[in-house]
Parts: sequence; structure tokens; C-alpha cells
Amino acid sequence: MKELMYREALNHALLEEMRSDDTVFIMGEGIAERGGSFKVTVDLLKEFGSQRVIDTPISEASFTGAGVGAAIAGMKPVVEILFSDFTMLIMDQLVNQAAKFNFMTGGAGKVPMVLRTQGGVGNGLAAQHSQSLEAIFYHIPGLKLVMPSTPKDAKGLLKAAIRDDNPVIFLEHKLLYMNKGLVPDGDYIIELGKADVKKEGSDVTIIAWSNMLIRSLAAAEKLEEQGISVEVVDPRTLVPLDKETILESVRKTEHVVIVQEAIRRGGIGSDIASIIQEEAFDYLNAPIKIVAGLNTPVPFNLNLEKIVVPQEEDIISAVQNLVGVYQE
Amino acid sequence: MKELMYREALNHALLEEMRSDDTVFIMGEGIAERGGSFKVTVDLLKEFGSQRVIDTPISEASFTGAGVGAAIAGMKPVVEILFSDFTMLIMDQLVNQAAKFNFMTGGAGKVPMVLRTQGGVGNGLAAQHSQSLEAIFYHIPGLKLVMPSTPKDAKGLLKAAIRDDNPVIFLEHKLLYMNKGLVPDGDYIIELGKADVKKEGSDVTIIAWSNMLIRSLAAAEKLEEQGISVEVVDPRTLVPLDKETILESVRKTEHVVIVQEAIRRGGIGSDIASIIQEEAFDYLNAPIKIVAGLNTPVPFNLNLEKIVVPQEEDIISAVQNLVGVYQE
Amino acid sequence: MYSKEFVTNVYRTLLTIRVFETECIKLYRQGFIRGYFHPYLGEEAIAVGVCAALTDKDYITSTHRGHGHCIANGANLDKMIAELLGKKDGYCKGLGGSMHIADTTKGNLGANGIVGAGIPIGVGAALATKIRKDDAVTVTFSSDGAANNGVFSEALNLAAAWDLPFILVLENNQYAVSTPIKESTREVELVKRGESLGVKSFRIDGNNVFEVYETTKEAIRICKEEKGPVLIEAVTFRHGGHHVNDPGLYLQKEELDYYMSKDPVEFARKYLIDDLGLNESEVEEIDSIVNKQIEDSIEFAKENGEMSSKEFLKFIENY
Amino acid sequence: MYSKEFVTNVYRTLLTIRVFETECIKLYRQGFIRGYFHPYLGEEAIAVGVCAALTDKDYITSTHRGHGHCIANGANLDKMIAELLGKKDGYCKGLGGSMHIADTTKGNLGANGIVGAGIPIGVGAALATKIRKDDAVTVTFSSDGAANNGVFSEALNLAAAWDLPFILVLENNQYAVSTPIKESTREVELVKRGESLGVKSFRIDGNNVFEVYETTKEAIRICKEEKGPVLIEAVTFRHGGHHVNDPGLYLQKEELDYYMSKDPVEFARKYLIDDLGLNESEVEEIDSIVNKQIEDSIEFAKENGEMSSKEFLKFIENY
Ligand SMILES: Cc1ncc(C[n+]2csc(CCOP(=O)(O)OP(=O)(O)O)c2C)c(N)n1
Ligand SMILES: Cc1ncc(C[n+]2csc(CCOP(=O)(O)OP(=O)(O)O)c2C)c(N)n1
Ligand SMILES: [Mg+2]
Ligand SMILES: [Mg+2]
Repeated sequence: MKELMYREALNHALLEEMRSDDTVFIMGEGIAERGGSFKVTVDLLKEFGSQRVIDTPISEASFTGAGVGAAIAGMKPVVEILFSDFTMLIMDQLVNQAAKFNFMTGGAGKVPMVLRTQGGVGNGLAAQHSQSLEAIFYHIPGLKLVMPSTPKDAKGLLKAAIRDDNPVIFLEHKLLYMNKGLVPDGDYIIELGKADVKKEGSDVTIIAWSNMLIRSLAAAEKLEEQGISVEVVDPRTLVPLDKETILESVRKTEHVVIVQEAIRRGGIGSDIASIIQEEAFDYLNAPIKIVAGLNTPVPFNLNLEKIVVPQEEDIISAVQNLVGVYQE
Repeated sequence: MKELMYREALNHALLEEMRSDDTVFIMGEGIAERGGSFKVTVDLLKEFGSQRVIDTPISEASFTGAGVGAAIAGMKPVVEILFSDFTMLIMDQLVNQAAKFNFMTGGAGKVPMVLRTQGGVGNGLAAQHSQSLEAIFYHIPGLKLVMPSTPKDAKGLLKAAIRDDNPVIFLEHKLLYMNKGLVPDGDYIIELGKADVKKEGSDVTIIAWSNMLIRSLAAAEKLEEQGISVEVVDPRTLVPLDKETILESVRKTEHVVIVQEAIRRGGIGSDIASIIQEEAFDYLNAPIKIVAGLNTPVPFNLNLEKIVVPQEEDIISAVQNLVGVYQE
Repeated sequence: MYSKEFVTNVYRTLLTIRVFETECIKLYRQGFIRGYFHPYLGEEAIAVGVCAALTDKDYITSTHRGHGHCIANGANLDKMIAELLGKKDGYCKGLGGSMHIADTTKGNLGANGIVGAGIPIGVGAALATKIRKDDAVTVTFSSDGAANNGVFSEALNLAAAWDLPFILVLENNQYAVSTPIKESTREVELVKRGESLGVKSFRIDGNNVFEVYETTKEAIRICKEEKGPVLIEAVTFRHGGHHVNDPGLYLQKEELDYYMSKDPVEFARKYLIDDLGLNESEVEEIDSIVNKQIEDSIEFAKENGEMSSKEFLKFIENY
Repeated sequence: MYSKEFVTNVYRTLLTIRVFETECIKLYRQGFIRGYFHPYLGEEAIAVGVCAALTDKDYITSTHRGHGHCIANGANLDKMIAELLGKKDGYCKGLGGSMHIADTTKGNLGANGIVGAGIPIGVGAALATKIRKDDAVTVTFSSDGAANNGVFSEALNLAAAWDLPFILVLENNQYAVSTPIKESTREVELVKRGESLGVKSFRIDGNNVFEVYETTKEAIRICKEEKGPVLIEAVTFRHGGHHVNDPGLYLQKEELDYYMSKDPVEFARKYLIDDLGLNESEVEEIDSIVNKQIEDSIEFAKENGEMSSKEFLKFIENY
């Protein structure tokens, strides 16, 4: 085990997969010489050269499409889009092409491409550089969706994503890149579709991913001090979703809080809630509470930016209300 | 009142709004001389000329962007995208520009544009011409979302959408254009954000919109014959959503079935379910059942096409199971 | 002067596309085929001329009007027609249909229902071959309407910046559905767009199969000996409406007559007889082989079964 | 020979942008400004030369590097700096910030965080004026990197097909972040892309404010007397990194030196003194007015309050 930053863990995943598989290559804006805006791809150019570490023009739709084409033609591209907000430029290639090619060819063709990007509010980046758009990808059959919260998960899941035969949206969070954590040495993968119980508890289940997982763990710690035992489940991959681990926790705690950074309306939290109420209706002691971003674009002003996405206090008080109001 | 086809009702709405407001103009592929692929814009060129009825090249992102710009500059464009699947090409202009401009300018600017398009499965149009993508728009703050099921609603809602100061996604259904229904004469509007109880009942609430509303009404009729009293609520506009009308019905019937054509995972039905369980938890006698499209692209083969979206029988058996299993 | 064998093959392929489309349109009218069907009638010389210059290592990507490309690239007709009928032994097991036929085993990466979307995909295939140092090119078929979609310039520029072995064949049939090209662009010589990106570009007669063939060979040479990409604008015309249900009344009669007089199938037939000295009956022999083959394939497709719902549910399990 | 008044105005505006950026970068380093900040230093002549030719009826759309356009178009500096500081009397009430400043009252339809996205929006404004028969043009500022984004060709083609009074000003500073233009396109004379679409196109020295001004006037004439659109590629260079936190070490020293020697602010200053006979102290008078004004605006912005969360929640009620 070694302590690594999230971005280093991602870098190691790329490095190892590129070493072990010649068909893996990466492309994106400023990822070669410059090592990427978030330093995930540093030093890869040196080892693999400009044929496999490719800087692109500002042509998102086309270089993503080129990723799709290269994948169909037998390569394993890892395409980087700087901000998930810019994925709005590549939706045709993701939704109509990558996600559907395997299906439309009756299984004859495949698109083993990974689309790396990052989302979430940062530090005053405003409405076009702060969105959490995962619910959109979640709704598109044929795409997998991975959102790691820790360096260890980041590495293991990125390696699994690269080896997967399907297009995978790999969604990082801009506030996580410098986070540190222990990462196993050498080659390991974390299978897509396996949730991780990041903390065990018995009174309430918090379901959260990406940066909200970190915030939920911090909230859970404070709640423990208040005598509330919180279980924190990190789905890690939203597609495929590990329903079983979630339902098991719900059956145990009978109280659920889902925390998502994305806006409330039409977020993934709603879907998870709809599944829980359908499949564990009789276990629920109280309505499922969704703590989510407000229904608004993200404001530039830093103080306002804070109120549009869930903070630790919001999570704490949601749990308190839920457990308090309904606890006998 | 006059009996009109859905597409005629839409045509009348455009005609009347263009007559009464010089700033309203329409653009899209083949909408002028040819009158549009679904005949919604027939004869408008004759009356308003090529300055206000504009045929476009196959440049979806840019002519939609031109709509956004024209709207910001004081016009009221109605932009047509032939198939909602092609909206994947215009997502940047919708999500990052149109939806956010009012917000990003602190309220100083506005984008009174209507984006007309149509979705849903038709008759073997396959994976890239059959999608129901409304959940994507639903999740974007700043966009309104209208999905009329009847000619009367289509006309009144399109007129309201054109008069609205915000960008409105107006989503038609390819199987509805030839449907007939009574339409009030002359000028009327239907306010955005008002659900319509299309049929009253007491045992179970079906929530459905667009073509699924029609299918749900047919199912409800058969269910009545079996002694099950079904209330059918048509939200008509998903954003804004008329929560009150929905919750009122739920409090009465205590059983809910939501029917959506879009795929199950991450659909609008999940969000409505999440709201109901949060706000009417104690009224629910059974889990909310979501009858939805399967998690798959739409197949070309007609028999398989049928099984991927809810049919009348699916709705009927969902209601039967729900009411049967949980009824004392 | 081309060899008898070569021209016979060319003629056979041209005719196969012609008969295929003609017969499948009948199947459409009889209700056997559903959805959209965009015939390639009149444009056959482009697919045939291009593919005659390709090898099995090369890739192609196709358009919504893709039957011709698929056939010229060597597809199996049984599987093609079965696919159009939505049958289980179709190229896509009946899940794709006309707009999504692909034959990945032969390097045909698929038709596309989104106008223009195949261009970046083709660029990606070319990128793959360049990274692997394959001795191959990728041809992307595209259309005049697609040239107005952003990805056209964007992807061609990408291919140029990266010196890819990529050949963009623009089938300029001068209409996008009912919109004549001059209404959607001021400069109707689309070849200039390639030049403006520093791309070697040709504008040719798309109804002359030999011109198409020679230009493609030169494009391949450029890709391999100098550097790609290459743009080929092949000017042509549809023999009818945009799709089966469009009578195409907006097409100008003189234009249509002109292009009818340059029919690519007739052109090759005439070459066989006038230049290579085949007699009528030798040519009719080819005709009847082609007709028979398509008849058989229709037969096959009609009798072929459909994927069951059980198989389908299994197939989509992981979506 | 330009008049004293005109050149004085031009110089004052050039300098205002220069001082604005310089002072705001200090505020950024002091933590008063957050998020992305892309300085316009070195490129001032383009915004100033273009806007000097515009009237209040005209529209502009801007880029991520938009402060210069905003100032040249006549924006209020108090509101601009307040916006950069996220304050409530900023142009966007503090909700937009640097990348989203707009001044719709003066026809500035906004900066944009998405490279290229302002182009179709500008085309739309031009379309609006054409439908209404306004006596106006729309100028869209854009960048060399944006030329590789699909909407560049797509939207320019649209404007050409529709004969719109639209002027696309491409600020070619030869880099997109750290990527030199020759790595992202083979043909670095972007002006050719306009020509290939049948668009009247000019390639000019973007550091020469008079050349920019004259070309813009000619472009306006073309839009009004012949037909638009017009493309102006103005070649220039940044004086530093891509954004405040980028030291720009990849910029080639000779290039940078060359463009430093063609500094647009110095150029206008020299013209005032050498050609129009102002003396140093008259120019310094202008300098001190400009400095004072920006000092005052900073003062204003610092003291200005922020939107309260209550006001904010009310503002977003209908989203
Ligand atoms: C992006 C997109 N826009 C619109 C359509 C609808 N559509 C299908 S074919 C077509 C016309 C295409 O014209 P062109 O590109 O010239 O090809 P042709 O049909 O002439 O071969 C249109 C508008 C589509 N399929 N995709
Ligand atoms: C569509 C999109 N892609 C990428 C980015 C990230 N980005 C911001 S500015 C920039 C470089 C822009 O270069 P250029 O267009 O030449 O403008 P310049 O900064 O030189 O003025 C990039 C890549 C973005 N904002 N939008
Ligand atoms: Mg065409
Ligand atoms: Mg630049």
C-alpha cells in the first residue's frame, strides 16, 4: 500500500494499462506535453510517445467520435473531456453512436472506449464549468457510469473500465484530485457494479458517491458522536448499479438518505429512491430523503455556490430529521 | 369547438401566434415549402414568407444557436428539430446556453425560444429515431418541458410556450400527429404547470403523458369494466410540474402507477415517484409502480419494438397487480 | 482500357445494387420492409468505384443511404435483405435495419441514421490503423447535406492535423431531402472546404465509375506515400425521391434527365459491349445471375425467422 | 490621418483595457477574484478597432477572453469589476463572473465559457436584425481554437446561406492554451475557411488598431451594401499565459518579443505623440484619468455587497 493522490492513482491506472495493452491510447486537450489540466496524464507522453498520447484541437465531438471509431476498429481509447459541461458537445457520439453500436449491430460490433471527464462545483467556476451531469449518462442504455470517490477506487475502477468491452463514462470530481488515500501496490481491479460499504452502521443508510461520499463520511462521523449510527454506501458505479448491497443496507437500517451533488429534479437519487421504495417498501420506516443540489445553474459567487450543493451540515440535519421524527 | 388532428392543432397555434406577434418566427429542416416532415408547418410559408418561415441546412447546433441568439436579441423563435434523437447535436446550445443565459446574466437577459421536436417509437424507425429523451431536458434547470397528449392541449400549450419568456422544450410524439380531438375555436392558452385529470377514479392513480396517456386511458377503460376505478392524471408539462394535482389524486387513491415510454433507469417517472414517496408517504398503500420502457435502445424489428415500450396490457396488469395484491 | 474481368466485376456490382434497391423497394411497398429506406439508385458508381480500389484491410463507414456501400464492400446479400426484413440472420439480427447495417467482418463499420456522424468515426478508424501501422486506409462515405453539419469540417481538420490515411468521399447529389444545395450553402463546390483545411481535394464525376476508381487509387497513394487525408467530392444525382415514400417532385426535370442519360449502370454496360466487345447475350447472362441471386436472397430472408423475445431479453440483459 | 479626438478615444480605450486587466490580475492574486480569468493583454487593438466602428444598434458576442470586448463596447467599469468580484451590482449580480459578463443594454450578448458557442448565437442576433430590417450588424468575437470547433464552419455557412449582416472576428493569437495553432490545423491561415464558404474574408494585423478599424468599416459596408457575412482573421499574440495561473512558458521567446514590439497600446500612444503632436504630459493626463477611473471602480466593487441567500433563493424560484 502506498499513499497516493486521486490524480496519481488515475495516472498509475493509465500507465499500467498502457504498458500491458498496446491498444490502449489516450487523447484530449493538453494531455500530452502539458500533462492535462488536472495533471492526470503527466509523464505518459514520455513513455508512450505522441502516437498513443495525443493532444487534440478543440474539436470535442470529432475527437470523441474518433475514439468511437478507433474503438470499433479494435483499439481501446481513453478520451478526456476537460469539463463534463463540455460533454454537451459530444452527446451525439455518446448517445447515438457509442452507446448503441453494439446493440444496432446485433452484438457484432463493440465500443471499448472510456470517456474520462470531471464535474462538480469547484471554486467559483460558475455555471458552465461546475455541472454534475451524471443523470444524463445514467439514462442512456449502453453506457456504463463510474464515479469513484477515493484514490483506491479511482485506480481499480479505471483499470476495470479500460478493460471493459463497452463504452464507460468515467466521471471524476474536480475537488477530489488532490485527496490522498492508501492504494494497493501494483495491478488490481475493482469490478464494475460492486458497491462498497464505506462505513457500517445500523440506524440509517446514507447512499452517496463521488465528492458527496467524502462529505457524507464526515457527516456520519459527527452523527456518531450524537449517537446516531450511520451506514454509508458508495455505489461507485451507477451503471451497473449494485442494488443488492443497497437494499441489504436499507433492510437493516430502515432509513435512507441519498446525497447527490446534482440538482434534485431528475437526478440519480430519484431513481435509486424509486427502486428502494419499489423493492423494500415494507422495510421503510420513513420516506427516503434526498439531499441534493438546488434546481439551479451554479452561481459564480462563492457564498451562493455553497448553498446550491449539499454541505456537511445539510447532510447532518437531514439525517437528524429523518431519524428524529420517525424514531420511536 | 372543432375536430382537429394534433398536427393541425399545432399548425393553428403557430399560425395564430405568428399573426398576433411579429417577433415570432419558425425555422427547421424542410418546414417551409415542404411543410415539415410531419406536416405541422404547412401553408405557413405562404402567409408569412421566407423571412419568418425558414428552411435550414443540416446544421442543428448552429440553427438552434441562432434561435438562442435571435431570442436574446428580442425575437421569439420556434425551432424545429426533426427527431428528438437529433437534439443530441444541440445539447451545448440548450444546456449551456439557452437554459443558463437568464441566470448567468443575473436576470438581465432572456431566451424566449421554443424548441419543437418529436420522440417515441414509431414504426420500425430503430435506435436513432425512436428515443424518448425527456428525462434529459427535465434535469436541466432553466428549461421548461411540455409534452401534450391531445390536440386541444397541443394547441393551448404551444401558444403558452411561445408566449413564455424562457426556453421551452416542446416534445411531440410521432404517433400522435394524426390523432383527432375537439379543439376550442380561436385563441386560448393552457397555462404551463397545470396538470389535467383526464379521467376521474378512486382506486388507483395512473400518471402518464404524451402517447402513454392515450394508452393509459384505453387501459383505464378496460379496468373499469373489471371494477377497478382508475384516475388518470396527465401532467402535460413536466417542468413546471403540478405536484399538487398529483398529490391530491394520490391522497385519494393511495395507489400509484406511473407510465412512461422512456427507459426505466433514470426516467422522469422515478423522479415523480421520489416526490410522491417523500410528500405522501403515509398515504401510500403499496409501492409506486413504474411501468416503463426497457433499459435498451429501440430495436428495428417490429415485434421486438413492441416489447420495449409499455403496451396497454402492461398497464392493465400493473394496475391489477398493484390493486389486487394490496387490496384488503 | 480496363480488362474484361475488371469491368465485368464492376458491372455486376453496379447492377447488383440497382436490382437490390429496385426489388427491395417492391418489398417495402408490399409491407415486408418498414422504417426508413433511402435508395442508392443513380449513385451506384461512387460506392462501386471506391470499393474497387480497396482491400480487405481497409475500413469504410457509410451513411443513411448505405445499401450501395455495403454491397460494393462485399456484403452477403442474404444477410442484408434479412436485416432489412428484421430477421434473425440479418447482419444485425434484425435489431438495426436499413439505417444501421454494418459488416464489421469486412471492415464496414456501419451505416448511420445521423447525417454526418460517420465522419469522426471514420477518422477514428484511420487513427487506429495509423497507430497500429496497418497498411490500410479508411473511406468515409458522406453527403452534401452532411457537409453543413459541424463534424464535417471539424473531423476533416482533425484528420489533416494528424496526417491520417483517411479518404472522405462526399456524395454530392445536390439535394438534402427537398432542399437544393444552393439554398444551404453559398459555395456549392464543396471541394473548396477541403482545400481550405490544407487537404488534397478532388471534384469528380460521380456517375463515372472509372473516374471514381482512379481518383480513389490516387487518394490511397497520397495517403500511403505522401500524407492523408484526401477529400473526394463526387457529383451525382438521385434517380428518385429522398426515401421510398418521397416522390421527389421537387427534382428539376432537366437535371434528372441529364443524370438519367449518364446512368452509371448503363455506362458500364455500354463499356462492356462497345469497348470490350461483349455481346448482348453475354451481358444478359450476367444480368440473370444477378437477378437470380437477389431473388434467392429475398427468398432466404422471407423464410428466415425473427429473434424471439426471450433471446432479445437475454441480449439486452447488460444494458 | 485620424483626428486627435478619435485617436485619443482609441488610446484611452486601449489603455483602459490594459490597466483593467493589470489591476484585476492583482485583485485575483490577492484573492478578491476567483474562478477562471483570461486576460486580454496584448490583444486590445482588436476589440477597440472593431467596436470603434460599431453603433449602439449593433450587437456583439464575446468569448472566454471577454473583458476587452466588454470595455470597448462601452461597458460600465464599476459593474464589470463588481461582477468579477461576485458582487450584487455586478453586470450579472455576481452570478456570472468573468466568463459570463454580458451587457444586453448595450447589445453585448455575453462572454462564453464554451469555446465557439458564441458564434451561432451571434448568427442568431444577425438573423433577428435582418428579419426586423434593423440598420445593424452583429460582430462575433472568436478565437483560433474555436475555428476547430464544428460550429465555426457550420454557423458561418449558415450566415452565408442566409446573407446575414454578420461579422466574425477571429482573434488568432496562435495558441489554444499551450497548443500552437500548427498542431491543431494544417492550414494556419484560417481566413481560407471563410473563402471556402463563399464568405468575403480578410486576414489582418490584429495589433494595428487602425487596420482593424478600417477592415471592420469595410465589413460593415459589405454587410449593408452587398451582403454579409464577413470573416476577419486578426492575427495577434497574448502577452502572457492562457489564464492568470498559467505562466505561459511554452510561448516562443522570439514570437513574444516580436509581438511585444508591436504592442497595441504603445502603438496608439506613439501615434498620438509622433503623428498628432500631443506632448508627453497630455498623454500622461489621459493615463492618469484611466488609472483613477479603474481605481475608483475597484473601490466601488470592493465595497459593494453580495446577493443574499434569501434573494438568491427567490431569484431561482422558477428554475
Ligand atoms: C443530424 C441529422 N439531421 C437531420 C436528419 C434527417 N435527414 C435524414 S437524411 C436527410 C437529408 C440528407 O441529405 P444529404 O446529406 O445530402 O444526403 P442524401 O440524402 O442526399 O444522400 C435529412 C435531413 C438526420 N438523419 N440527421
Ligand atoms: C468547447 C470547449 N472546449 C474546451 C474548453 C477549455 N478551454 C478554455 S479556453 C481554451 C483555449 C482556447 O483557445 P482559443 O480558442 O485559441 O482562444 P484563446 O484562449 O487563445 O483566446 C480551452 C481549450 C472550453 N472552454 N470549451
Ligand atoms: Mg444530398
Ligand atoms: Mg488562441
